[in-house]
Amino acid sequence: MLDLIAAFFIASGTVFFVAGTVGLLRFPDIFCRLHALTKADGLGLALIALGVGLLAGTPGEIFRIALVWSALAVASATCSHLVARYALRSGMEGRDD
Amino acid sequence: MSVDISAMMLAIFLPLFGAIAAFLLPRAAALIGLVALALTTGAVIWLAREVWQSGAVILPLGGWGAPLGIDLRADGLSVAMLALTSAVGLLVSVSALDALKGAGQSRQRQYFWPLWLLLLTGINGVYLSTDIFNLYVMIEVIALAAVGLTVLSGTRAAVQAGLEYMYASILGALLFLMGVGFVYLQLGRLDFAGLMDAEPTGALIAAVALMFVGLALKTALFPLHFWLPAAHANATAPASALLSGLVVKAALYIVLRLAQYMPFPSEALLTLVGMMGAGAVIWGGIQALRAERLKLLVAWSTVAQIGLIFVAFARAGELGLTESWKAAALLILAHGVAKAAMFLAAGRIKDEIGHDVIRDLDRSPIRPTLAQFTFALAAISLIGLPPSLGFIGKWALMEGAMASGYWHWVVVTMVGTLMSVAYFSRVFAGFLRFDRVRAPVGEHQGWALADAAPLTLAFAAIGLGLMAAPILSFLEIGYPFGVAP
Amino acid sequence: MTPDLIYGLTGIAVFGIGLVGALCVQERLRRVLALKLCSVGAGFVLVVGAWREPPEMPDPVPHALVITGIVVMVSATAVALALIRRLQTLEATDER
Amino acid sequence: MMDAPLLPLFILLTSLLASPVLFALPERAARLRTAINLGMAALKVMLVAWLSLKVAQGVIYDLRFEVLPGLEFKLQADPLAILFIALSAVLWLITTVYSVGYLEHGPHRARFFGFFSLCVAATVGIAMSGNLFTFLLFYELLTLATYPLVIHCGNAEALRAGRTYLIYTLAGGLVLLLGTLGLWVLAGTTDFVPGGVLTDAAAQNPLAAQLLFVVLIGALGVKAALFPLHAWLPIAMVAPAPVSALLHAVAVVKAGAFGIMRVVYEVFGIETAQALGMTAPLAALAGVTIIYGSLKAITQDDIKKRLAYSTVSQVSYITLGVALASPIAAVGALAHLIHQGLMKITMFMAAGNLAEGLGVKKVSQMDGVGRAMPGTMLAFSLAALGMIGLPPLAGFVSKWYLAQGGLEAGQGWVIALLLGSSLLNAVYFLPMLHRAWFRDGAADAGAPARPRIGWMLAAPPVTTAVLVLVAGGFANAPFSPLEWTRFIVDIEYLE
Amino acid sequence: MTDPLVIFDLLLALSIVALAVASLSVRDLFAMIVLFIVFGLLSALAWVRLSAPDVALAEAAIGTGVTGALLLKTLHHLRFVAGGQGLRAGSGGTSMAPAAPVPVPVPVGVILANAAFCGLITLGLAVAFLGAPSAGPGFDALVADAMPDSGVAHPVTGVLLNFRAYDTLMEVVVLLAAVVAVWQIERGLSDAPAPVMGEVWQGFARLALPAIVVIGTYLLWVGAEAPGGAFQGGAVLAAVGLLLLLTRAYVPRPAHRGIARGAFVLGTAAFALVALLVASGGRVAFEYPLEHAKTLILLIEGMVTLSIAVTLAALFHGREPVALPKGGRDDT
Repeated sequence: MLDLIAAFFIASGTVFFVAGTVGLLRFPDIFCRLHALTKADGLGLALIALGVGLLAGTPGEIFRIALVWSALAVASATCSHLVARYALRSGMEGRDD
Repeated sequence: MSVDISAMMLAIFLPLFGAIAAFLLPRAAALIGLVALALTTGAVIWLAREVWQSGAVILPLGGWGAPLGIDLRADGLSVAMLALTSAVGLLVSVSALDALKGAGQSRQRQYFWPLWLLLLTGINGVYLSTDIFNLYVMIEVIALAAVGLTVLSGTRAAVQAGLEYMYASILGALLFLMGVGFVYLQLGRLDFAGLMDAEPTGALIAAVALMFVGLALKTALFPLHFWLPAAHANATAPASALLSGLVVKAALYIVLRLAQYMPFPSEALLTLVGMMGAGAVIWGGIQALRAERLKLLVAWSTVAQIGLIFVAFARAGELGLTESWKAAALLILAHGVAKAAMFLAAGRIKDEIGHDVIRDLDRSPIRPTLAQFTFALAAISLIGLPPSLGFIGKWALMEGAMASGYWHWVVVTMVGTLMSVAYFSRVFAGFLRFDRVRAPVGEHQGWALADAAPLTLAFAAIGLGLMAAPILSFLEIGYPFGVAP
Repeated sequence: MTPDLIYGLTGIAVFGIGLVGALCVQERLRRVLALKLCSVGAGFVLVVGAWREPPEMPDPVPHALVITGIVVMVSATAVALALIRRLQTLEATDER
Repeated sequence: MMDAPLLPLFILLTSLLASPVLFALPERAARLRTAINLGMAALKVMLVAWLSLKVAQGVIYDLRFEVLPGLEFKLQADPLAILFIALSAVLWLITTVYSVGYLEHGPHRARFFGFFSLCVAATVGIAMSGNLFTFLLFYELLTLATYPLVIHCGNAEALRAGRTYLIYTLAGGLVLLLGTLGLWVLAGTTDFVPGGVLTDAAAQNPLAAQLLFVVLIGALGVKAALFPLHAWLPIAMVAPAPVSALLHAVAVVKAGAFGIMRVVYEVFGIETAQALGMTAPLAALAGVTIIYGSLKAITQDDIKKRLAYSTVSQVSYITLGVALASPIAAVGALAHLIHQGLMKITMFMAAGNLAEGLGVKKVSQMDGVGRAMPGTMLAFSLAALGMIGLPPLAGFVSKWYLAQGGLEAGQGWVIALLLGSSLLNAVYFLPMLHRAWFRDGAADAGAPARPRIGWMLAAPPVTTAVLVLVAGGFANAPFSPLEWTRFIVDIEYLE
Repeated sequence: MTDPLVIFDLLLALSIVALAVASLSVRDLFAMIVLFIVFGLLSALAWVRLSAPDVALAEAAIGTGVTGALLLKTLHHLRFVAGGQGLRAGSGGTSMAPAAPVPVPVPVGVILANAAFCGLITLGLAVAFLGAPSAGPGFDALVADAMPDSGVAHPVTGVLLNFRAYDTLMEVVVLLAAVVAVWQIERGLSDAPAPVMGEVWQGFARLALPAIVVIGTYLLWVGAEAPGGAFQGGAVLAAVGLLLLLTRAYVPRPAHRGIARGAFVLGTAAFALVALLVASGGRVAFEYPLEHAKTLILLIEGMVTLSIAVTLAALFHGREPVALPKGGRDDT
């Protein structure tokens, strides 16, 4: 049962990742792409971490997974911010191909 | 608790500690450097005595023994190379004291010593190593320190040349690393002893080829020499002397060692190596004839001489490498001493005259007689005129080639010799011509202390030829290549 | 089809790609990168050599060698990059 | 008498060690330099005298040490060596005096005398070499030591000449290296042994032995100025007069001729060489060179060039004597080694004096110089007449023995050759003497009628001229060159 | 057997090769570096698949992380120097003109010939690889035998710090040589000022710093038993240095040179001294007495970690700190 739930979480997380990647490839400018990436990846990663956490055996492992998730969440948010900030400052407003 | 220190460890660790101390105390760097050099020389002498008395010595580091751990081994050949390194190194260091004494050179002074001592650590490490991966790490130590020395002067040309050198060096090392990988795939071990008697399978042949090409790149064997002339010509004089006299020898030595332990390469392969050497002799000669600057000429002559060493190596014939390696080893020693002397002398000439354009050497009213004399002596050894060590090496080369009927190698050697006469005589003409000078010639300015080191080296290059018999018998300690049948 | 076969060939391919880059590329930064690719390729070959069929433990020695190789490579890269930066500065001052 | 086994080494060291000291002396220290030069030269003459005495008594000197396994650096003092050493020691002393005078105010004297000393050391080494390997060592040293002397003037012309000289002689040296290696591979030794070391090898592999002969003679022929390898010699005339004198009389050319002797007598052995059929072509080549040199000399107006071509011709007498393969001819050849040296050095020093004192460098300017410089010209004339072969001068003696040797060997053409050559000698020397003595000096000579040249310039040619007279007149006295050559020939032909 | 994993392996292998090609062929240098970083991370993943977690960690932290940072810094410098004073000239991050002066283009023929040549070499290597014994002989048995005497439980650490400690010492020497060379090469003030990163970044750094320190120390500590160790830990700690430098929480000053030098040589010196000093009572150099082996190894690892962290950060910083001119800009 736990396995099934875990599989469900992981699968849906993967779907978000795919969606985010499609967005990265298809969206017209850098801000839209960032939007797709951060939103999708943040959720996707959380879901996957949740799934994997359910599968993990010991509390220690669960703790580490949580740690990884939180670190990644903070890092990815900061990175996206930096990219957006840089793009804004160097005058990349409109479409960029 | 007393510490058992072996001479081999000292030969590697003394320069390392010296480098650390020189880096920590930049003001005292020169003093530390000289002391470290002197101590290292002492350790090498100690080691030589040990080897002379009891044959090849082995030190299993960590007490594990060869396949798992790393062994250090010293036999005649390695001690000879160590001796070359410390002797040349010591003299070059002495002359570096003078060459780097300028007011604007404090930065060079500060960094020369740690880099050079690190270089020495790497070179000594190569000569004592018996493990191919360890050799990889050592050549990287050498590469980084050598690049640092190349760009010591900080000029644009030097940095450019240093970058090219760096690329070539990294690529060579990586090719070598890939070869190490293939050796591991095939044999599952990395020590020299494990390589012996191995069946030459595809993977092993690939490994030999990769390592050889990598080392050829490092030692600048034609046609992989492209990086050398600029790098050696643009470095400051003591650095050039170290690079040309010692650094390329480390890679050459590894080639020698690999040939000793790897399955004997086929005759065709050896001929190919010889052809590359011949190409180097001729191309290096042509470029040296065309070179406009003294140091560039000397650098191109290094390319040619390296080629000659490979020719010596390739004329193995029926006996295999049992004899030809001696000729190669003698030429390596000869070139190390003579080229270091020549670069130092060229540096002195450049310092005194203010430029090193060969065409205008004879316009200068200043004639640094001793440096010119040193240059000429070194040239005698490099050309291979008796009784220099270079002559003995050439003799050994040609004798073997003739005995096995390889006349083509004899011809290559003779052509190389004639070309070296031709390109060095360009320089002599510049030294000895006087009718283009406007001002009165200030000649014979007495004895400059700065000339002492190069002059000693040059005399050694000539005089060692008369000691070839003891040198040869020392080289044979531990029978690096087995006994001639 | 075992991982060692797949990744071994991958490593050799990466090495070859790096080699092409090292020989053909002119841009300085890209050449450094090409060399880095070569080193990864060589690392692959060693790691693959250490690999054993899963229940067995892999051979730790090549792993140690590759770690050493990585550190050595980053040192070499740092020096090469420093040279590139310095050269760029010198060229820029020369042109001004 | 004391026994000193290291005597040959000391003789070598007198000049070898003098050289670095001379280099190191500052340019100003002229007196000290002269003292060292003359002192060492005199010391050497004494040591050589001592050595000759010991050798005549049958003492064998043999110094050796191993350079490579089986390959030795070997000095020996056999009678043939003594002959050459004695020549170089005596002439070095005389030439040194002359050079000191000649270069009194010239530039680069430290360098000059350093290399000068080295040059003599090389010559002595060549003489005492106990094997071809050692010979090669000194042969190359000689090349290197003479090069800076040849280009001493340091102008473009000198450097061009120097380059030609260097290319010829170093290429020759390289070929000699090849030959030495060939000998080493073929015979397993490079020792000089009366009777040769190649008898067996030549029997087994005559083609290789013949090839080796050609290579060795070709290599030595460069310095011996055998036609067609002589081109460097006339060009090298840009050198200062004492250098030319030394080059022609003792050092370079003679080293080549001496080497040919060693190779024919003690590497191949005269019988083996004959058996290989190599002596006749060599004799023919020598004959061609003799005639060619004389013919070229006639057409030269420059005094030194005329003398140079004369050397080309005269030195080949030695080769001829060797190649005739008869003991008597050999005596002639050896005697000529000495006699030609004495005569030629006289003439060059005299020519140098003419150039120094009167600025006369061409034959056409020689009108009346005899009256301006009688001593010098007297010496010159004596030497010239000796060259032509007028009895009882030195040249006559050697030519006489050569001719007899030719008869003995059944080679009648040699007589004709010698007569023809003497005639040609007369054709190019007599006009010079005629101009010098019997024509009035041209008013435009510009030089003072009696130029003052120092005794250091004037005395040497006169001394050597006297020696020419003595060597011819007292040819049969003990320790005369001729007597000594008989001693040698006994050794070479007894084996 | 394990089909899904084979497919995964194949896909991963293909993407690695594709990324390698892409990073060499993409025109923009920034994109090149990004692609390379992705390439490095995927390679690390592949090495995890080959049960080499230590290597994967090292590659991710040093081979990709630090190298990527170094490349980006260099690119920043190049663009700044090439573009004069401002970075605004181009359209920003993605399509700048090449940084170096445009070199003479290599003729296509030469490139093709080179490529063909390298292709042949690669093909030959592949053939040789296929011919080599798979999972052939190795050190497995030897290491297994020697592990009890090594003083540590994790085999890779045992190899690195005991069996082949000499190699590792020399590796640290390579790092030292690199930092000496870099200090020697670059001089004076930086040409390109550090980019201004904004408040979010500052906040992130403040948050991340302690976490990274903890992680780095943990990696070092765990190295004795499990994947991790001095190099990985050092690289993670170096990230602290990078953060400090980038946030300008720490600005190198000339007065710090001595300390920096000391930190660079600390690892090498400690390692070499221990290696030499244990050689007594019949032991040779590098032969730790068994009862102290673990302590000594940890000591060495600690020192080496510190050195590696400081050295890598210094390599990133690039130059010896010099005195600021009055009113001058920051030297970063």
